[in-house]
Amino acid sequence: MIEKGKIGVRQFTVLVLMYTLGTAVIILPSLTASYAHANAWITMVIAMLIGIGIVFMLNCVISIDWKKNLFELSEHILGKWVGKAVSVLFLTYILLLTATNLRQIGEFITTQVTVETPIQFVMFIFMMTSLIGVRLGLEVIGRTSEIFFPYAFTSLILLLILVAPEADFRNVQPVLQEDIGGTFLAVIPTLTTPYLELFIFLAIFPYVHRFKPAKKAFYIGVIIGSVILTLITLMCLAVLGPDFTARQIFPSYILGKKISLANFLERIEILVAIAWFFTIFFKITLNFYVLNLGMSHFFNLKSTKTLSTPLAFIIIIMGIILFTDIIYYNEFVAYYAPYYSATIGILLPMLLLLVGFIRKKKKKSKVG
Amino acid sequence: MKKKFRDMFGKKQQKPVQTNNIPSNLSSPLVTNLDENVKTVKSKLGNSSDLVTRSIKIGKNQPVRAVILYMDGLADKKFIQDFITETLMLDIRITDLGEGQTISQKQSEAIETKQTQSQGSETKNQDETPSNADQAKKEQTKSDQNSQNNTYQAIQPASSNTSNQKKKTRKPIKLKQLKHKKSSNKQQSSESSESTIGSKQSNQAESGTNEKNQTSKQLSIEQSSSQSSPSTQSNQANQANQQAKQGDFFTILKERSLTGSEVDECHDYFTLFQFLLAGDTIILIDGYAKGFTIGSKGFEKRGVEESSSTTVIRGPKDGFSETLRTNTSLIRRRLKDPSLWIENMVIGEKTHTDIAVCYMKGIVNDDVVQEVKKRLKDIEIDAILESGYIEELIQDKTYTPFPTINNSERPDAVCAGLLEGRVAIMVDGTPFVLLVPSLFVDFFQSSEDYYQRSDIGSALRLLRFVCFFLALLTPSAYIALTTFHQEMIPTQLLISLAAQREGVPFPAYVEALMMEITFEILREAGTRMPRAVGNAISIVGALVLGQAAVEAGIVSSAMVIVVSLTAISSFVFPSFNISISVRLLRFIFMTLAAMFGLVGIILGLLVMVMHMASLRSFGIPYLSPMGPFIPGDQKDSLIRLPLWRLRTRPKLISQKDMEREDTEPAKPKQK
Amino acid sequence: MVNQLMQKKIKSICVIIILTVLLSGCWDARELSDIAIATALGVDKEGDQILVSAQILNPGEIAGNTISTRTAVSTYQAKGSTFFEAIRKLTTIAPRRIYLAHLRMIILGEEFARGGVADVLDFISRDHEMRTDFNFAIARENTAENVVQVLTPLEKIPANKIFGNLQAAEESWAGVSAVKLDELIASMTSKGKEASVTGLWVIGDPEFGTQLENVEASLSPTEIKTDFIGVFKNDRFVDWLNEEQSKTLNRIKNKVKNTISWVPCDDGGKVAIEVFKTHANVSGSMKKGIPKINVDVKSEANVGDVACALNLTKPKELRKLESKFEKSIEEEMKTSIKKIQEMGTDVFGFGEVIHRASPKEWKKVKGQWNEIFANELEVKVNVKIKIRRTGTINQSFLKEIEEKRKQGE
Amino acid sequence: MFKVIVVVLIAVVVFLLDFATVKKSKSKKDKKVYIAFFILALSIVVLHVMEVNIPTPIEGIKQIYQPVAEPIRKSLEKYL
Repeated sequence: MIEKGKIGVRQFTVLVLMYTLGTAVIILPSLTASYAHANAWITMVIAMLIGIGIVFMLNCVISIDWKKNLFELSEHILGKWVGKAVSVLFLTYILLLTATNLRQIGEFITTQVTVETPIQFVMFIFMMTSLIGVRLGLEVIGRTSEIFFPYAFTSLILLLILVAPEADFRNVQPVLQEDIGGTFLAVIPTLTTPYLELFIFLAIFPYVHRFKPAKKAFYIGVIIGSVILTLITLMCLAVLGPDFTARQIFPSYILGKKISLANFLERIEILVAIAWFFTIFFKITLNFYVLNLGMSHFFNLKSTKTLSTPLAFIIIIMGIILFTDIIYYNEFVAYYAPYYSATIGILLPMLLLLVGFIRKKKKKSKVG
Repeated sequence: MKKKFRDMFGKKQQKPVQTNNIPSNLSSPLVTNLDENVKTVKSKLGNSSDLVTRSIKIGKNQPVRAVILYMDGLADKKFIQDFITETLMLDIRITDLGEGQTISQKQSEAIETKQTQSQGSETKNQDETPSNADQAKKEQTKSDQNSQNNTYQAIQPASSNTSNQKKKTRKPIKLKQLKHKKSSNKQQSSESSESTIGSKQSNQAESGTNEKNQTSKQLSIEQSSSQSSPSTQSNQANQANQQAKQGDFFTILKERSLTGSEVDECHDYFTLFQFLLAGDTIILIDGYAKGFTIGSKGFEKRGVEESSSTTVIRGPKDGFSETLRTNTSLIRRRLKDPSLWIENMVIGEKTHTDIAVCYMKGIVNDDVVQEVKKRLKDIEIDAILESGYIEELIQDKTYTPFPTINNSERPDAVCAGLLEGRVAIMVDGTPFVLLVPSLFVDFFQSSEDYYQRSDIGSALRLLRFVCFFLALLTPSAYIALTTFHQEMIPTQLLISLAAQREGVPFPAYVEALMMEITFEILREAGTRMPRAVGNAISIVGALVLGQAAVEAGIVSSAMVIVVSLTAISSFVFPSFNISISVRLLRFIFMTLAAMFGLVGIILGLLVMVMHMASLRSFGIPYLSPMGPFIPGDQKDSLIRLPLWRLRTRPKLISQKDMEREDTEPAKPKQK
Repeated sequence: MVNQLMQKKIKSICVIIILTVLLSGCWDARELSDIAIATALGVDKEGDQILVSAQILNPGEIAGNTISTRTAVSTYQAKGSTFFEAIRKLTTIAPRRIYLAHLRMIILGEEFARGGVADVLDFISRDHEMRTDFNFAIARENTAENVVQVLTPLEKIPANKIFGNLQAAEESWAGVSAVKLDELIASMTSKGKEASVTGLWVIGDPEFGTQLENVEASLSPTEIKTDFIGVFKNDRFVDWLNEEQSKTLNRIKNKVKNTISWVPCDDGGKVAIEVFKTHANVSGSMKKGIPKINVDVKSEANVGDVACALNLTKPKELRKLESKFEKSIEEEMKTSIKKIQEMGTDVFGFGEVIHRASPKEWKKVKGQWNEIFANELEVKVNVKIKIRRTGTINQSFLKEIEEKRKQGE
Repeated sequence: MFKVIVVVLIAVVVFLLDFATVKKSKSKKDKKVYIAFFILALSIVVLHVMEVNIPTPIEGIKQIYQPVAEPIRKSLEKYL
């Protein structure tokens, strides 16, 4: 095995949770609200249920042989050449995904926090931090996520609690009376962001200390993450109103602006944004790590760190050239990304599962 | 360039060759001739003035000549007087030495016969001052023939000359010796006429005992033979004979008359010097190629005083001192358990520093002990002057701002560490005891946390963690907020900040940097300067730099508050190491804040935590029990739960004998 | 060995180079002494162009140690064809960059508001420096620039004065309403609701208000007063509500925290109560195309001010008083609602109530809601008042005084 | 052009720093793949700096999924 470090089940849960929240927390409320309007939170709930199904499927895939990571698994199940080809598909997707995530955080920072800083620069320093993380290895990423998790989690919960007095639930009424089609259709783009990307955890599974609790942890992380996502969407709708939410590019940041406790605890939206930095940072780092892992499997390299530096630079440039502007990006995320993600995040794992299942049966019948 | 580097490395490789010479030279065994032994010892010490040689006679009828050697200042004079000199010179006369005496008689007779041949020249030698160059040459040739210890002999003539030459020859290096042979001979011949007078004078002062020897020799002719230097014939012939009897004489002396408790024998100069220079007393007896070492360490030392670096309000006030034994005793006094094991080591080719590795057998993780010992053994250095040397040589990672080894001046803290399964490394000559493995949280724990009630202890501990972030981030947060995120500052505060900054000519970063550096200078000056002028610094710091700078409009008053807050916060930590790291990192964070505002600070924090997470202290992840999160160990990390809740020892540090106690919380009896 | 040492040297050099490169990377840094903190913006129309008046703080004057004769705020003005352009043009006059994150008030000139405010709102919600915690107000019968320029006593920052004023008046008077950005946009875009914004009056000579003498007098000749509520139709200002109408509006919107109302006694004189804990429950229904709205107002009150002979020792008397108030408030609300209905703008958000109650029927009427609101909507008002306490005394001493006076006569 | 030179210079420095870690693995393959990727990354960066329009892979993905995406897009846009 290339990776020698091991992470604990708790760390795995935290990583899954952070990954689920990741970029979703800043883009999803707006995306769902623009189609589902007041019912956006219902869309989130539906997406969560489907997401749990996806997690179940992924757990089945990894159960074929949990000591092998995604790339080893695909070569093991599909044979060397087909497996490699599938690995390439996975790797391209992860490369684009990492670049997109990097672009998202860059876009977020340059529209809300530091407006005059060039986005390349923001992406550069973010990627460098990520690079350091990947260089230090999975163990360190796991531990660091554990350290920052309490901050990220409590600040999100605090956000939900502190804006609660401002919430007006008449904004989300009438429940499921209008835009029903939109509510259900919006599930498609909603699924993309956290749920169809979850397959990358198939590459992390073998490095978790114990397997069975890890499977459970996968569920727990995704469920907690989606519940928080749903609650934040609901709060955005209730506090800002569906139209306002849909109109904002980063509504959950605006939600942070609404915090006001006793005329003292205000203007702290950046502290909330920092919680998202952390989740997005771990998402990028994890994606980048898996990318490195997959690359070194693909080329049979000795170390995951070998390609990290060139890949980091490729990702930065990719992040810049992938989308010309934010409208283009929004269009892609809403209308095209779901199907691409579904191909990689559902179809390919399904393929692995099916072929693996058939092979197992064959083996059994042969033995029998 | 390249050549230069190579030269550097080349030199480095040569070094051990040079140093290797000394021990090989020192390891030569003692000889039977007392005077020669004494002479060698003296010459090797370069006739250092703190070496005291007292020659005495033991025995009633046929006294044996002996010399007591000790280092003045290192050894306990009273002890030597009462228990060595007195017993040997007075008490032994009334003791029946019995067998031993007869043996010594026999032996000395045997020696006498052989000795007569060379007596002519040897008697002159008793003056310890070769009066002319010819004699020195003679001896040299003799010694050249003597294969047993040529180096020692080679030194002898030189050392017995002027002090100038002694210096040269004190480094007993073979190569040098050969080179200098000719020149030294020349010098000898040229100086011979003068030296007779000079050396005589000096010797009279130096060894009054020798004169006594001479008179005593006349009284007992038989004994005189044993004073003579060894000749080839006598040595060879007597070797077996002597050794058979010596042992007995030695045991009698050891068992009956040497009342010191630490009595050992030494056979070569190496061990002799080791004991001698550690403050022990050496007794060399004429006719034996070995000597006694008697533990008489009694050098001046600081008493057990209150530790100055870590103070507590409640808790024991004793602190470690510079003496290793005192320190071990302080620990032993607290942990009266046989499982407290103390292993000694000597590190430092020049300092021969005693190092004690302490641990609780059965609690400690044996792998850690093995690792500690291995790392200690791998140290090859000439000097260990403080435990900081050891710390730097055995720590896991050099280039990190964070300390991975804790130190303490407090025995109670060290005992607590031992009981948690840590290994303590004590170094002679410093009151700072190292504790490994040490985790990040350990640097925030004061022993007083456990002496105060748990809720208060917890609150104080939390306060320290808060202070860590305050000390680390206050200036950078100030910079970030005032130059990047003004929207985060409440309007009223922003207005007053802006009002203060009107007219300040520097950007906030430069302002902060200036003030922080000024403060660091103040602090450094405060620690380095003599105590007496301490007040002056505080006046200068507070008034001149603080108030005046604000009034002059060079810095804003908010910045002074920020810097003071930072400064106060950095004094909170019970351990000094972490406060140094914070001081250092603060500047990095300030720079990051000036570049990217809060985003920079956050990324900096991420990198810092990732770096910390990658650290290990003797195999234990540095950030545990937070990352990896160990629920069971949370009871004593950020907060301290009541003692009855601290049932188990920290998980990763000790993995054996986890149970600590089983006390139930005290509850009033219900009627 | 040599290589490693070389590499270390190279590494350290590189770190230094990278650091210096990065140090230049403070694009967004702006020192506190480089920004001009704007606390209020006034928006007016001048021909085709938009005139922006920004109230800029002078921090040294507000928080500094030395007192000078300069004003605490100064106003800068710039014109532009769009709001954004005008704001950017401010920098041509202002010595520093205008910083908008600490904005307290945006004041719209009445003229300007009548012409529609949508484009201004768009910029405000688009700009990253803008927050959402400032209030909107309309300069009543005046231009915003005049309001922005008035200096106020006690509170050195006029915008803060207005902001605080609004907050206080909303809490204990109920005739005004502090409207924030998201609420304003939400009610402007909603099909079943119209926006309403508080008015600002300049009492006295606006010209004199700009001078420092204005704040030097004990009773400032020129003052800013917040009163009345302006109603919008879409993004255009339509009309002013009077005091009762404003109160009614706030009652229905559940914005009343504390207010007073009075009724005449039977034997002349007045009695006033302090109303607190008002809760209005608005329910609606749509049957056969006819929308119906029920407003249930429940209030608790204390007797605040008795200026007539009233026997407050008897519970019966208190109940009588309650029903008297209920009737009076009900009447007041009904007439107010009628008047507002006549204006044809649904500032109450009754449309949304209907929407929530019967979404399917709503779809049919959504298009012409304002007409339906004006003509067909039936509004029932039901007020319940519970008087809890009579203050620190029970019986008024007015009776005794009255008797004494009579004796004297 | 100046920008390109700066980028290449930085790349050389990064290479010198980074290649040491690759060297440690003592695998020829690692080195080869590393160098290949490094050149790839460098060329992309240089192209970007020279403001050459690099076609985005997103267009390709859009083309591939056009038949699936378009009808759903239309029905989604109804709800905007």
